Amino acid sequence: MDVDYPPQAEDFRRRVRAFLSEQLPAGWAGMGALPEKEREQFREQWRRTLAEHQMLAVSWPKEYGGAGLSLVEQVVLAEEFALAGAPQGSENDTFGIGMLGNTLIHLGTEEQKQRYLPKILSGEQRWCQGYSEPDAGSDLAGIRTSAVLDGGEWVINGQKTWTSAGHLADHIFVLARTNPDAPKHRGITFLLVPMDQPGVEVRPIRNMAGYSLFNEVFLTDARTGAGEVVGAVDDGWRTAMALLGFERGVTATTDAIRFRAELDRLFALARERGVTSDARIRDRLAWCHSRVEVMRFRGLQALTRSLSGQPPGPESAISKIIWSEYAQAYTELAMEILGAEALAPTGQATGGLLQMPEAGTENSPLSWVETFLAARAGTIYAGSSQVQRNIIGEVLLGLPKEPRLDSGPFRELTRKRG
Amino acid sequence: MDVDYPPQAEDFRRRVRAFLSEQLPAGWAGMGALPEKEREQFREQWRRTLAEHQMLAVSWPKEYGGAGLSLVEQVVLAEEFALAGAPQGSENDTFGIGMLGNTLIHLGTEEQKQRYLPKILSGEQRWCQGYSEPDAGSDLAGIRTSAVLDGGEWVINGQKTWTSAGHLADHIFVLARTNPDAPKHRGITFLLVPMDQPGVEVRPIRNMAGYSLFNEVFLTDARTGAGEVVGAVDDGWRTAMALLGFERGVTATTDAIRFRAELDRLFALARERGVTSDARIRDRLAWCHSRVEVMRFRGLQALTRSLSGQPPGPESAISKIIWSEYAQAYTELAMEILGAEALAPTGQATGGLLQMPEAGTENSPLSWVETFLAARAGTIYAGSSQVQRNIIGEVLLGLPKEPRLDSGPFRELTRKRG
Amino acid sequence: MHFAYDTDQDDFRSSLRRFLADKAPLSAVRTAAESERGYDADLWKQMSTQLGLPGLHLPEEHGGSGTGLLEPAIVMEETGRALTASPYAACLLASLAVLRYGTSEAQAELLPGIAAGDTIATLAMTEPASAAGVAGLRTTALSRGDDVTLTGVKTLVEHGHTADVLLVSATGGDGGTRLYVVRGDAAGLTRTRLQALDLTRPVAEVRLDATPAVPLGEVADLAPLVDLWCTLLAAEMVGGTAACLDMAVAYAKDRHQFNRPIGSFQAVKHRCAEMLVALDGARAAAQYAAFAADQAFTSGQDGPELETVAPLAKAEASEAYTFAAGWTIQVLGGIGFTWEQDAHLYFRRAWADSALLGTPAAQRARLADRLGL
Amino acid sequence: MHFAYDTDQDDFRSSLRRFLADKAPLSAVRTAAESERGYDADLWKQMSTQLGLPGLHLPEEHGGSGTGLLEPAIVMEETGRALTASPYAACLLASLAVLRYGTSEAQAELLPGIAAGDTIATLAMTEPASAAGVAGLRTTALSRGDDVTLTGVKTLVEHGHTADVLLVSATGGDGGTRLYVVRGDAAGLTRTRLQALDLTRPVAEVRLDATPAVPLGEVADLAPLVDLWCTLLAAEMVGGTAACLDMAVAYAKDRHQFNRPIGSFQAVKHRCAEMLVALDGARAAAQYAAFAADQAFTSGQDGPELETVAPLAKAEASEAYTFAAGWTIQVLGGIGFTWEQDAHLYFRRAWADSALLGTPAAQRARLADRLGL
Repeated sequence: MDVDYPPQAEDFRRRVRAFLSEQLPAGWAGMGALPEKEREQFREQWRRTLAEHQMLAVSWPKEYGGAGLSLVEQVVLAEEFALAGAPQGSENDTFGIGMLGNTLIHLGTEEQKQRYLPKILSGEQRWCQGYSEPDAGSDLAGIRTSAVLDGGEWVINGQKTWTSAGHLADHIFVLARTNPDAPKHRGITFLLVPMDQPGVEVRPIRNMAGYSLFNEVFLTDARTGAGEVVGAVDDGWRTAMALLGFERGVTATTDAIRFRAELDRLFALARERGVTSDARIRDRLAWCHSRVEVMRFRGLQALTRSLSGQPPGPESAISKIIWSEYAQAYTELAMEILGAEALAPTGQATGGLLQMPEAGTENSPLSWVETFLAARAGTIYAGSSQVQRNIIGEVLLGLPKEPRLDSGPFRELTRKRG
Repeated sequence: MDVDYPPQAEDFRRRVRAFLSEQLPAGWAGMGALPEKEREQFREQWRRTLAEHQMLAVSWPKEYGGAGLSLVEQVVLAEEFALAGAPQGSENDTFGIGMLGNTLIHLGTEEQKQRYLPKILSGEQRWCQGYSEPDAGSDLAGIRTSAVLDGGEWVINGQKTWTSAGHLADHIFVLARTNPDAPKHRGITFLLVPMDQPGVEVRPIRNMAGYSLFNEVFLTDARTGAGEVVGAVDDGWRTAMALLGFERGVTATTDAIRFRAELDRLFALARERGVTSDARIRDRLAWCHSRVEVMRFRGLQALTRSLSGQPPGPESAISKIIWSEYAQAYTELAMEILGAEALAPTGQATGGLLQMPEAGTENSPLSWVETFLAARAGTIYAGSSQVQRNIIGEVLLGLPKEPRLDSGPFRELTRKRG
Repeated sequence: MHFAYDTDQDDFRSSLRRFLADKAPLSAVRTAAESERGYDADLWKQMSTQLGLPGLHLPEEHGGSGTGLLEPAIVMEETGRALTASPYAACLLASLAVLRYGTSEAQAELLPGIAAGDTIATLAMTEPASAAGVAGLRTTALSRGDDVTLTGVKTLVEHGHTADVLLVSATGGDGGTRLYVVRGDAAGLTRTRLQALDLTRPVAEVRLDATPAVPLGEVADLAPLVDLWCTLLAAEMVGGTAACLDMAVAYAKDRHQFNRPIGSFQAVKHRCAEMLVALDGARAAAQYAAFAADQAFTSGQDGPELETVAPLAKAEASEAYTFAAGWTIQVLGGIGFTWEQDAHLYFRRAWADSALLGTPAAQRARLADRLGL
Repeated sequence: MHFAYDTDQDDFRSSLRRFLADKAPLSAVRTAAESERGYDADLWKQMSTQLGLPGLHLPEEHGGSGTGLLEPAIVMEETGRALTASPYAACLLASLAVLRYGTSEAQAELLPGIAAGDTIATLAMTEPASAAGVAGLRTTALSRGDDVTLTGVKTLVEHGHTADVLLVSATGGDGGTRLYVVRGDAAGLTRTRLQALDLTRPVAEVRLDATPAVPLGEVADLAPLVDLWCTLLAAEMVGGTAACLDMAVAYAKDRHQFNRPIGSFQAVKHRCAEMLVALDGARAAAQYAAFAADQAFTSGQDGPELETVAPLAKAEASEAYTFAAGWTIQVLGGIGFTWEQDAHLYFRRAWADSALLGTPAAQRARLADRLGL
């Protein structure tokens, strides 16, 4: 056994470090340390810097303008960016570069690649994801948004939800039902849809922490070209699942770094509040340390697998459970440490967060309370813990499925709006 | 609100106390303090004393030789016997008096009452329960033991399991399938079967703590009279469920007393081991105290309901979950307190226990380890925690059932031996 | 033996629940909570004059109805269930302090106004970085002749930014702790509503700078007041827990995925069952604590029982409520996490109530002390 | 970067697993454990001579194969999975003590016999009412000239009733703690097999009454040995956890109730999934601890990492194992609770291993100390 990175990865690490120290502003302490109004501007400018230095579409092959990095190099890059508290791109890049770009590279036509990839990379197009619907959450294949061909164009009607960064996007990839007479997984098509048209309306969803990180997208006779299909017509489920595979990417290997930074903050909080001598708090802090170490060890395992050519698989369901339940546990410990301070929490806010505050955020009671609130979503989005346990039970352990009540033509399912 | 017992119950309490102080041997410290070989003899003699003083079939009406006690009086009696560490009868009495007797009183024919009740009371007949089968555990209605009428007698074939005190019994009440063409709940008959016949074989089951508390009962062309049916032929499910209703009885109101005695032992153990200053141990001990108090409070609620004429209902599923999960938690705390002492536990053994040691048992590591092992069964027997949660979810909360795959004639179910 | 609310009390609960459902649905709660005052003054007027809530437990001589503490516990449970934005809890606690610690003059002066709903009174016991306000008291009372002034900082004062009367704990020159009556318009008083975790209960920081005050009574052990507070919070949390469970169950019956109601999946059904188990235990504990508090209140004699039952009930109710509120969000899925859905209002209240006066772990530490461990 | 066992190691694991499944199924384990010796001497002979297990990590000069500690960790995991009744773990730990603390004479004297499987050696560090045997040492060593005798009581000595060599911790006249070599046939030695929670690993009480002994080496800090022990126990527990999960999953697929395999119910399926989550994390931690231990062992230099990783891995593995063993019984239902079914053998091992050298809470307390909390 050997946990050292390959020499070329360490070479790359040095290059990344050099890049970061050259390009980040002097005294850089993370996005969280920037005044809130300067953040978006910095992020835009920083994205341009990344693009110029081939640090943006790190997972794409070079022929499409990407950095052509191996997974280990992607991990090294993610590690170094995380340690430096530097963003790896815009939020839309998660969808445009990480998901759609990789999907087009693998499943798109040459024409689609030529047409979309450069614009995604340049930032000319900002993408978001149109998967979930109000009635199709855990049961994603239950989508009801319809698309019908009309005069050489798809006409799309329906409602998408939980669309991250949708308000910043100008394009959306949409799962739409194109054949309601087929079984539910078989009549879905993956469509590329421009958003600057009257039939597309975006409304923000405010989350329970008070921030708008998600959107609803209403599609009313929205249109896109007949050829804007990735994969085959009615075979969009396959494309959709392939895309989600890219979502897994490198996170299992970098969870530990991000949560370690958070745990350092928590240790500091406990020390500041003078509670480290309490046996219960000590026990829980040591438990948190253990969980973050487990993430690190599992990350090393994942990296080892990827170095031997195995793509991330269903074991990512385990990673999801581990980090999302840990996120609730360590923020609940923060609440315990804060005690009554949590009731009227003071100090710097987070500005809205999906998982954890930006690097450089003050170790404030308010940042902890917001992180605590945000942690409730972790066991819901990107496949709830219940869905993950089904995957673990059925795919990894081979346990039998529940009796199915949703086979047969989609049209005939007696579905009910929730 | 008022938590005082009614005056007549307190009068009765004084009578019970007087009885106990007169009848128990001098210096009585509980069954656990008797030498092991003297226990059975004491129990037999004690049972006779109880019968003589109308302290035995406390839930039966006086006309059938019972004590005709109200539920509150039954609770008072149970409380005082528990406090004194005195048994309330033999193990077979649980089945003969508590379950079958009450069932016959409510659903039996007059002839059955006359025939069986006196013998149950006198101890001439010792009953056990033939419900569960290897393939019918949580799914009790899946029983496969068959009974067919042949020459004016039922001929019974099958295997029963988890039969408590079966090795001490001479009669068994059996659920048998008499109509395999009916749906599974509809073709079952409740039969009274003598065990002193060649077709009945009892084999002990050794539990994981090393004691034999349960038995298998093999029925091979066993016979009983055509009239030995409680309730109607093919309608035994109703009888079976009524009988289980009597099982609920007064336990919810006396859980607290029994677990309080155990908690006193645990507190003493913690003090002896000098661990009460550890904040984690303190927290868990205080939690245990809280849970036992919750049992007491819920007992007061149950008693109040029964005083206003409401029989125990499905909320007993909540009591079952509370005590059985608590039993695992507090014995796990005992293991934590014992630490390495649990590895080779010393001192008095329990002699086998369903839930907790007999009163008077030494506060020994071995008694704790055995109680800890026994606690694993609590969430399985008498309806597993999973079954209880189904009941709570479906009956108390009205949540919808799972899709059923076991409707239609029993004969046609493609069942598989587990 | 009747360990249950009686028929009158059940009727009172039902009518109060209907009243709140009618007059103060959660949409109205949000509006009220977001207002500057943090509650709906019209609703409070109806709660006071029409239902007589603030005076229920107060002596008839002071305009109250002379009930024990069971009726207030019912009000706490039902307002906890409805998340009613009102100063009821603040006034209740303050009035209990006046009854317990106040001179007869102070009682005569303060209680009629509280009973009528005209005086909003509140306790100001917590200081920054102290949980229950009893330990580590830094606010001082300075006496000059008959005049007393207070100097210090209080926080988490419920309705502190609008209260007419604040009962402020402070240490006097004799080293003893007393509660002092401070008028809302007193000199040297700075009151600031705080950004709170719990959106439906306004809390304020109150700064006192040589602020005139009048002692409520003699040197006082405030621990019994904290026990009463814990008891009433337990009732409130039981109400909130029940509301969460109702919300989760209703959604689980209605919401379909995979062509089945999600409540038919054991992953959801069993979690709802566990919520009910937790609720049922917490309710029994809160009911017993209310009973013990009522016994002490009506007899005028502290029994030893409340000392252990109050922290016990608070801890049990806290854990039931945070468990149920968290799982309600999970059962509701994505929408459970949105601002517009009400689950987070309960989730916030659950965690705020749990932290107030000490987390479950802190309560159990108190309990262990009192059990002589 | 290769944080995984290599192909040779995987092959070794597979062949060992096959060997144990073939030669020592659980029925044979029961027979061996119930025997007076507590293990199967023939099996041990095969494990020693055919597979060379006890000498794997020992230097070739002493008859070993000179591997690092990864292979022993594999053996611990596989024997933990199979619950093999053998003195492997006892001999492994004793040999690590000899390597670490022993003089070259002691090594030359003891290691060849251990490597060959001829010498059963074991650590005797725990005393009644002490967990890890390091603190509270009461056994004393008395020197007269070159002769040393030990007096005291040791307990939980694995295979202590049959071992040829016991390495006994004691305090010498200089106040320093050493390990001493005591022969199984020494005078003044009374050895009694104890009734144990774990049925498949015999433990004994060893009484020393002026028993002749030889110092293994100089005054020693035994904490690093405890860390190695924790590391190897973590590997053993991961094996046991995996066996439990296999058992539960196989049963859940096969057992039908309500005309469905019970594994199709989420109440069972999700619990099995949680077992895998726990196993997966524990396995990663145990693997890293083994890696860190191997690094220290092969380099001869203690790194600081094992100090935190060893208690961490022990705690994680303990909690995974007790969780999985408990739930396996629950999934199996009634039969899971019977003596004849094997689940309780794992359940007992899980709790015994967890208590040995300190419960998860005790391990995390050590971890917190070492993290400087």
